[in-house]
Amino acid sequence: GGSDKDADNADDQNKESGSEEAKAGGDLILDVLSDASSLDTHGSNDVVSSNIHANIYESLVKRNDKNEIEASLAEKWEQSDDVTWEFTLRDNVTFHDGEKFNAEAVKANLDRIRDPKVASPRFFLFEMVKSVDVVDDQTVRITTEYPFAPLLAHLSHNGGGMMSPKTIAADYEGMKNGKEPGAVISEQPAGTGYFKFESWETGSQLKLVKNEEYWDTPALVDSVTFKVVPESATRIADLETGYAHIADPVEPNEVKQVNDSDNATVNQKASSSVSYIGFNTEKAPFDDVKVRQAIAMLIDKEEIIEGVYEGIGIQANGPLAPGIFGYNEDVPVVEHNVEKAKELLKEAGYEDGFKTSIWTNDNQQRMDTAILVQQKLKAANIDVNVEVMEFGAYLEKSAAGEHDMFILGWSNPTGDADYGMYALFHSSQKGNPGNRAFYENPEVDKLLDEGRREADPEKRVELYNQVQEHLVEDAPMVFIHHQEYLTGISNKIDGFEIDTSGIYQLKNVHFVE
Amino acid sequence: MTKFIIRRVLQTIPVLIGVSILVFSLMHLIPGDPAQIIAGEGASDKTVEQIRERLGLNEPVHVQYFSYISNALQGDLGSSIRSGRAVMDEIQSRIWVTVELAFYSTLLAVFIGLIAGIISAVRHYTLSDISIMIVALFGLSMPSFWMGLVLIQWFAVGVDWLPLPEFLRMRPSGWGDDWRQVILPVITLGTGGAAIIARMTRSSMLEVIGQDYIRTARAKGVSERSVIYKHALKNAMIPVITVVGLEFGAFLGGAVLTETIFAINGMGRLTIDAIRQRDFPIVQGTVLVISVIFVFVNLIVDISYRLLNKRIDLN
Amino acid sequence: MAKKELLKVEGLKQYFPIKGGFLGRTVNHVKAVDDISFTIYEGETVSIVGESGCGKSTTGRAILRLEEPTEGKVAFQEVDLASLSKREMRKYRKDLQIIFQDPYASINPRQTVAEILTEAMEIQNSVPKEKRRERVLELLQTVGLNEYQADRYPHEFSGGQRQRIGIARALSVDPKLIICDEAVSALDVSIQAQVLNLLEELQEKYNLTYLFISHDLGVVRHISDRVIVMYLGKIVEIADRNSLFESPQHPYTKALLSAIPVPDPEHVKSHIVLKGDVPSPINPPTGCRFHTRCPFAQERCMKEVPELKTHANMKEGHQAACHFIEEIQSGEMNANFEKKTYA
Amino acid sequence: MKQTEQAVLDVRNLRTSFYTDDGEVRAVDGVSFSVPKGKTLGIVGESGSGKSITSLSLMRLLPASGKVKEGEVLFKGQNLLDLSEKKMRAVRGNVISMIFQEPMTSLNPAFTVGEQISETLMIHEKLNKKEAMKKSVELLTLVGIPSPQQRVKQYPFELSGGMRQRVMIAMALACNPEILIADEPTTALDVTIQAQILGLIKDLQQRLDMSVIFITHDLGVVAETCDFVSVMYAGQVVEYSDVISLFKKPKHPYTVGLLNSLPRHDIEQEKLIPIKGNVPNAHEMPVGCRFAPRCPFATDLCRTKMPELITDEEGNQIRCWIYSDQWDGDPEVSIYGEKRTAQG
Amino acid sequence: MAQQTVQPTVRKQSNPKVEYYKTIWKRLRKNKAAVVGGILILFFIVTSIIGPLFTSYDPNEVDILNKVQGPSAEHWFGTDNFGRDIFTRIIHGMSLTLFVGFFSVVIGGVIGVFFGVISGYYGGVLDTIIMRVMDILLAFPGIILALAIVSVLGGSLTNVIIAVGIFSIPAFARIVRGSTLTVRKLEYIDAVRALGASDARIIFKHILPNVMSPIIVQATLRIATAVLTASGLSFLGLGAKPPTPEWGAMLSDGRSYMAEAPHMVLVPGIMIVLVVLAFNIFGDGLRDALDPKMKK
Ligand SMILES: Nc1ncnc2c1ncn2[C@@H]1O[C@H](COP(=O)(O)OP(=O)(O)OP(=O)(O)O)[C@@H](O)[C@H]1O
Ligand SMILES: Nc1ncnc2c1ncn2[C@@H]1O[C@H](COP(=O)(O)OP(=O)(O)OP(=O)(O)O)[C@@H](O)[C@H]1O
Ligand SMILES: [Mg+2]
Ligand SMILES: [Mg+2]
Repeated sequence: GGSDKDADNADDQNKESGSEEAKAGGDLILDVLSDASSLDTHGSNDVVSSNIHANIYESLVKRNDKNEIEASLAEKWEQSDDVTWEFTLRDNVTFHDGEKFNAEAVKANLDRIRDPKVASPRFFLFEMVKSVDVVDDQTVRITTEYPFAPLLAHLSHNGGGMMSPKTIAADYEGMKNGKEPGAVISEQPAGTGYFKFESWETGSQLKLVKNEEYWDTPALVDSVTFKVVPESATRIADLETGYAHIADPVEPNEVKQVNDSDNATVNQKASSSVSYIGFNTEKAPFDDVKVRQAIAMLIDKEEIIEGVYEGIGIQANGPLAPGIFGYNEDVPVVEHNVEKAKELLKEAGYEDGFKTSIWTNDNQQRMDTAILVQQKLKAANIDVNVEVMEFGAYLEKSAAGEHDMFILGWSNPTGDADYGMYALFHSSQKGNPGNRAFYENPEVDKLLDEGRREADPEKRVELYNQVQEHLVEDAPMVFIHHQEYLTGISNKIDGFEIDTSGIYQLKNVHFVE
Repeated sequence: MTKFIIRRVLQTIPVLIGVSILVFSLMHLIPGDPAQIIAGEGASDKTVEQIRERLGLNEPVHVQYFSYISNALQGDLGSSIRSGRAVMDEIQSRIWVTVELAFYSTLLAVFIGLIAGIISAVRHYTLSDISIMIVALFGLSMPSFWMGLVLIQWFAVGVDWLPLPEFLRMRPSGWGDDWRQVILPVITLGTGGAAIIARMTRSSMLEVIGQDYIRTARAKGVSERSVIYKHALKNAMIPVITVVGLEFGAFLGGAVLTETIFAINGMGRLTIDAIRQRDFPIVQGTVLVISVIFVFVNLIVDISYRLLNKRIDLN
Repeated sequence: MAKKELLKVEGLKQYFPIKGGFLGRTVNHVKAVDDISFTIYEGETVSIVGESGCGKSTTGRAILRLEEPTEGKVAFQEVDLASLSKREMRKYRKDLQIIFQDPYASINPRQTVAEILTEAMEIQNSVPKEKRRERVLELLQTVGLNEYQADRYPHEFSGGQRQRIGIARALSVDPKLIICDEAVSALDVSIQAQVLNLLEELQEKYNLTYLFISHDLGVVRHISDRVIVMYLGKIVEIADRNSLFESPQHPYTKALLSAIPVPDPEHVKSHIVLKGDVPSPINPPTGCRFHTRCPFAQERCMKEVPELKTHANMKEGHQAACHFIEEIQSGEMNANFEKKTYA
Repeated sequence: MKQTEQAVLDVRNLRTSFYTDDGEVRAVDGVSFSVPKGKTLGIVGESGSGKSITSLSLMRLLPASGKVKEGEVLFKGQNLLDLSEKKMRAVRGNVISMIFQEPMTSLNPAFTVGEQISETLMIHEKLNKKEAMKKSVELLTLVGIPSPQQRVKQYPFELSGGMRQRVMIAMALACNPEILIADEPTTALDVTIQAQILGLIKDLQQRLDMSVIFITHDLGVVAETCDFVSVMYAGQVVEYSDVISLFKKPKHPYTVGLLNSLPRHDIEQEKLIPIKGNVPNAHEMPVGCRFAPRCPFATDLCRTKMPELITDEEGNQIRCWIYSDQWDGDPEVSIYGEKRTAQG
Repeated sequence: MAQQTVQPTVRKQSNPKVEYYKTIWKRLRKNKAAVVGGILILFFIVTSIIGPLFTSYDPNEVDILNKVQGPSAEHWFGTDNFGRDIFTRIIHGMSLTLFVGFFSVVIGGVIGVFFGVISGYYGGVLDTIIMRVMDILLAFPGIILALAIVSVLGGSLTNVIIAVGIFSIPAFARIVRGSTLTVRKLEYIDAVRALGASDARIIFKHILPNVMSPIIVQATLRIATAVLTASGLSFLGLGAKPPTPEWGAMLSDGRSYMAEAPHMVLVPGIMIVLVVLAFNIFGDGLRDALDPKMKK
C-alpha cells in the first residue's frame, strides 16, 4: 500500500547521507512458513501464532535476553506466601479498543484461559492457579493450589497475554450463538502491545499497524505484514529480490546462499529448545538402560549437527539449553564411542544387534537425522527402519507408545527448567503431555515436584542439577543439539531481534540505507 | 434444456452425499486427533479432553456425520475447529484465487493446445507435426512442481535478460495488483494441460478429417482452409472439450503443488493444511466445494457438447 | 403332408423402454414388435420381410430370448421357452441357432476357426472332447472350407468365407431351427448365391428349419416356403411364397413388391411409390399402422386395428391384415397412387 | 453405337494406386468409359472392384495415400487431371457434383441442412447468405421435401435417411452441374424409399438435362435407370455396353455369372448358379485375365496373358480373349447362351 | 449393404497366431515413436536390473565430507547433501520408480477393468451404481485421497502405490465400460449367447480380450501419470521413506540446495521426465499401432 511508497521515497533521500541512522516509518514485510491459527492468545499453542500474539498482546511480566523476569504490564509484584502472589498493575495502559487495562481485565483473561468451555490449549500454563481476585483497580491477586515457583515464568509466556475484556465478553456472547471459542476475538483482537491488528486474510497475510498510543516508546515501523510463504526456496527468492525484509525460517543449507547474496544476511540466534532422539523405555530392548546408553554412544551428535544442520547449533548434553534457569553446565558429556557402546550391548545381551525402528514426522531435518542415526547404528549391527509419519499421526501414535525410537524437539518459551523438564520426564506426564519416552524414575519425579514448589532459586537450581545428572545416567533420550533460529534479514532493515523461544522482537526494527 | 440442467443438478446430489461420506470416513480413519493437534506437543490430557469435548468428538461417528450433514443441508458447513472461523468464509476467501488460476491455466492450455494440435493434424507426419508432438510430450512429462521451482530459480536468481522479480511477488489476494504475477503459476500449471489438449486435438482432428462429410465438403469445392477450420474443427472440438473440462477439474484439485510453490493462498493449500491439522470441517467443506465445481464444470461441458453438436440428445 | 409344428409364436410383444425425465425413469417405449403370432413347421423355410426397423430382427432375438420378450409365448416343440429359467434355457439353445448379417462383427476376431467351433461344442457339451477336432474338420468341409483353414483367424477370410464360419458354428451343435438374420445381405451377389445354395443343401441334408429374415425379396422368393410381411412391428400379411409373390393382397405388400427394381431393362413396370417415411415405432399410428402411407386409407383405418385373417378371395393359408382387401381386389376402391414408370 | 453422341466426359485408361504398408494396391487399373450428354452411365461390380475409387479419381478427391498414375479424364476435351487445385475446386460441386452412399455420415452433423446447401451456392454462385438460404429452400422443394422452410434450419440427425439423401441431392444440384456422380446413393435405404429417390434422380436428370454416372452393385437398379453400363471386376472394366444388350446378350463370362447369381423376386428360379471362388487379393492379382481363376471357360491363354479392352463396331467394349483372334478355346463357345432364361 | 472386402491373406506355412502378433509387431515397428519409446523403456528396465551391479557406491552410504559436490569424474552426477553418489542413487531408484508406475497401474487397472466390464456388460442399476461411485472417486480431489491413504497406512512406497492405484481406477473403469458397451453390441457376443454361453464365459473369453487394446494403451499412459503423481506425493513429504532413493524424494530433498547445487534437483527431475516421456511415447505409438484407423 501507500506506506511502501513512502518508504521508498525515504530511501531515496537517505542515499546521499549514507549514514546508518534509525528512521521511523515503512511497511515491514515478513515471509513466514505458515499462518497463525488463531489470534486468540488462549486459542493456540504454536510458535507461528505466538509470534503474532507477541506483537499484539503483552503479559504481566516479560523475560529479558538474560532470561530474567522484568516488569511489563505489572509494575511490581510480591509473593505473600507460598501460594499467593499480588501484582500491582500499570495504570496508564489502554487496550487497542479503548478499554482500560486494570485488575478486572487480568481476571477476565486468567479466568477465561482456565474455563473448560473455552478449552484453551494453553490451559496447562495456569492449571495450578486456584483463583484470581481483584484486590483493587490496580491490584490483582493470584492464588495457586500448591506452591508453584515458575509462576512468573508462566505469566511471561504468550499464553499469559492480556486481551481486552470487551472482546472476551463479545467472544462469550458469540459462543452462545454457536460460534467456536476465539472466533470473535480473532476477528477483532485487541491487546495492549505496540502493534495493533489491522487485517487478516487467513492463509495469506496478516497486517499489524503501529500503536501510536502505546504506553511506552512506540515501535519504529508503521506497519508489519506477515505473509505466508510455505516453500523455502520461494521465501529466499522473495528476500533476495528485496520483496520481503524478513524470511523465517531459513533452512540451514540455505544460510550460505543468503549470506553470499548482496542484499541479505542470516540472523542466527541460540534457542532455548532442544532436539532429541527418545527411546520408548517401556519397550524392549530400550527398557534396558545399557542399550540406551550404548545407542547414545553410537550416535555422533557432531556429525548430525554438521550433516543436517550445516554446523549450526550447540551440541546438547541435557534437555536444557545454556541460559535457561536451572541449566547444569557440569553435567557429564556422553562421548561418541563405538567400542564402548558395543561392550555395553554385549553386556545387555545384544551382541548381534537387533532390529528396531526410528520414527519421525515429515520434517526434513528430522528425516535427515534419522538417516544418519540409521547409518551409525549399523556399526553395532542394529538395523533401523526409518518410519516417516505425518505430524498428526505421529503425535497420536507416539502418545500411545507404539514407537521404538523417535525424534522430536522441545522448546522452552518460559525459560524455566520446570517447563523444560517436567512434562518430558515426570511419570505423571507420560504420552501426550510430553513424556513420550515413558520414562519413570521416582527419584526424578520427586526432584521435579520439589523443584516446582521450592521458592528459593538457589535450591531450585540444585534440584534441577540433580535431575539432569539422573537423565545422563538413565539416558531416556539422546539430546542432540540446541538449535539456532535462522532468520533471513534484508540489508534494508536493522534492529531485528528474536528471543530464545523464537519470538520476533519487532519493536526496534527500522529501515536503513 | 432447462429440464436437462435440473436433472443433472439433481443427479449430483447422490454423488455429493457419497463424497461427503467418503471424506468423513477417511478423516475419521486417519490417525491423528484434532484435539491433540490443537493442544500441541505438550498439553495435558485434561486439556486435550476439554478440547475434544468442545468439538463434540466424543460423540459416535455416525451422530457426528448426521449432525454435520443436516447442518450442511441448511447451508451451514460449520466452522474451523482451529481458527473458529466459518468454513464458508474460509473457503470464500480462497476459492476465487484457485478458480482463477485454474481458469487462466485452462485458457493457456486451450490456446496453445488447440493451435499446436491443429497444425500437427493438418501437417501430420511432417517435421512440424513431429516436433510439436515431441514438445508436447515434454510438457506432459514434466513434474509441475519441478518446473515451478526451476522457473522461480530462473526468475529470482535472475537471468539478465529477464530481470522481472515482479513475476514472483506474492499476491495479497487474487491477482489484483499486477497481472504479471499470474504468469509463472499459470505456465507451471497449464503446460501439462496444453500438451494433453494438443494431443487430443491432433487425434480428434485426424479422425474427423477422415470422415465422409469432410469428403462431401471437398466435393462441394470448399477451400482447404474452410474444410479444416469450419467443417472439421467444430466436430473435432467435442472430445477436446471433454478433456478441457477434466483438465479444469484437475487444475482445481491439483493446484496444491503450484499453490505451495508460489505461495498462492488457494483451496489446495487450505485443504492440505486442514488435513494436516485434522481440521475436519474445513476438509469436508473444501472437498465438497471442489466436487461441486467439478460436477458443475462437467455440466458446462455437456451443454457445450450440445451447442457444438445438436445431435447429442441430452435426455 | 402332415406338418409338424416346430415353433409357435403367440402374441409376442417386445417393447424397449426409453429412459428419460428426471432420474432416468422410463418415459416411453419403442414398440418394436407388437403382438404377433405365427407358426413354423418342421423342415420348412419361413421368411420375414419388411423395411428396416419393422421388427424383424427383434422377433428373431425374442424367440431366442437374447432379449427377454415383454409379453407372449414362444413354444418350441411345445415347450414354452419363456417359462424356462436361464439355466434351462441354455440347454435349449442347442436346438435354436442364429446366423447374423454382418460376417465381420459376428465372429470373435481373436479366436481361430477351430476355437470358435470347439467352443460351441464345449458349451453344449454336444461332442466328446477327443472327437471335437474331427468334428471341426467335418464341419468345415460341410460348409465348403478347407481343413487347413481351421487354425486361421477370421481376418484371414473373405466375407463369404466368414459367413460360412458363422454357419458352421450354428451347425456345430446340431440345431433344429436356424434363424438367419439377414445372413446373406452383406454379401456380394456372386458370393450370396454360393451361401444361399449352401443353406439349401444343408436344409435337405439335415432336415433343418429356417426362419429367414431379410429385406431382399429376391432372396426371399428364392429360398422360402412361406413369407411373413411385417410393417412397424405388426404382421400385415402371411402367405406361401407363390401366393404372396403372385397375388399380394395387402397394399403394403403390393407397394413393396413393386418398388424393387427388376434386373431386366425391357421389363417395363409401374412402380407404386409410397409417399413419406416409415413412422416411428415409439408412437405408431393408430388403427392400421400403414394408414399414413396407404393410398387407400379411409376413416376406419385410422380407428380400427385390422385383423390378420384369410379373406374370401384368398387362398388357404394366405392371411392379410387390411379392412378393405376385398374392395381393393374387386377394384371398388380407388387408390390415389402415384404410379410411375422410370425412363 | 452412340460414340457419335457427344460425350461430356471421357475417361481414358485410368489407373489409380494406393501406396500402403503392404505395398502398392492397384485399385483402378485401366478404366475407360465415356458419358454422353443427358444420359446415364451405370458402373456395376462387386464390392472392392474399384467403383468408388474410380469416381473419386475423377473428382480428384482420393485419400492421401492414393494417386492417379495414368490416364485422362476429359471433360469437354479438358483433362481435369491437369487443372490446378484452385481450378479443380471451381469444378467440384459446380460442374461435376457427387452424391455419396451413406447419407448420414456424408452430411456434417454440426451444421444445419440449410447452411450446408447454402455453402455450395455461396462458393460457386457467389450468392450472399440470405439469397443462398432462399435458394436452398427452393432446392429442398425441388427434391420433394415437405415444409422446406423449417427443414433448412434442422440438423441432419433430425431427418430420416431418405430425407438426408434428398438433401445430398439438393446440395449436388445446387449449381446445376453438367455431370452428377451418384455413388451407391440408395444402398443404405429401404426399398420403398429407394424407389422414391431413384424416381427423383431420373426426374431431375430429365428436367435439368444432366449426365449421370450411377455407381451401384444392384443390377436391378442398373436395369431400371441406366442407358449404358460399365461392368468392373478387380479394378478393371470388363464390359461396356448399352443396357439392353448387356442384359440380353452379355458377353463377358463375369457378367453372365453375375446375372446368374442374382435371385429374382419377379420370377421363380430353380437354382442359383454362383460364380465359384472369391475376388482376388488386391496384392496378388492373377497375371493373366483377372477373372480367369473363376471363369469356367478359362484357358492357358487367359491365365497367362491379360486381355485388352477391345471396342467392337457398335462401340461396345469387352475385355475377354474369347472375342479375340488369339482365342485358343472352343471356337463355338457362346457366352450368353450360358445365361439362364427368365423362365429358369 | 456393400462391405469393403478384406482380402484373404494366403500366406502359407505360418502359424496364424504368430502371424496375428506379427502384424501388430510390424505396425508397431513402423511407428518410430513407439520404437523410440520402447527402446527407452527397455533401457530403463535393463538398467534398473543390472545397473546396481555396476555402481561403485552404496546408494545410502553417507559421506559427509563429500557432500553437495557437483558432477565430477568420481561422482558423475555429483553428490547430495549426505555426500551420497547421485548417480548410484538414480540407478538404484530406477527400479522403484518403475515399480511404482507398474504396480499402481496394475492395482488401478485390475479393479477398474473389473468394475468397468461389469458395469458395461450388465448395465441397468448396477451400471448406475458403479458409475456413480466412479464419479465420486473422480470428483474427489486425488491428492486428498492419497493423503488420507498415506496417513492411514503410513508413508511408504507400497502405500504410495496403493494411493496412486486407487486414483486410476475411475479412468480404467470408464474406458473399459465404454469399450464393453461397444463390444457387447457386436453380433458375435449374441452368437455365443445363443450357443448357451454363461455370462462369465462371455466376459472373460469374449469381451475382455476384445477390450484389451484400449486397456493396454491406457495402462502405458497411466504408468507415466503414476510416476508423476508419486513424485508429487514425495514432494509433499508423503512418499517413500528415507533413505530410499526414490526420484521424487530426491528431487524434493534437493530443492533447498537449488541455488548452491542445482544438479541435486536437475538430475532426478530430468530422469523423471525421461521415464514419463518414454511411457507416453510408447503408449501413443501403441495406440496408433493397435488402431487400424490410424493406419497411413
Ligand atoms: N435394444 C433396443 N432398444 C431400443 N430399441 C430397439 C432395440 N432394438 C431394436 N430397437 C428398435 O426396435 C425397432 C425394430 O428393430 P429391428 O432391429 O427388429 O428391426 P429390423 O426389422 O430388423 O430392421 P433392419 O432391417 O434394419 O435390421 C427399431 O425401431 C429399433 O430402433
Ligand atoms: N485408402 C485405401 N487404401 C488402400 N486401399 C484402398 C483404399 N481405399 C480403397 N482401397 C482398395 O481399393 C479397391 C477399390 O475400392 P472401392 O472403394 O473403389 O470399391 P467399390 O467398388 O466402391 O466397392 P463397394 O461396393 O464396397 O463400395 C479395394 O480393393 C480397396 O481395398
Ligand atoms: Mg435387423
Ligand atoms: Mg464404393
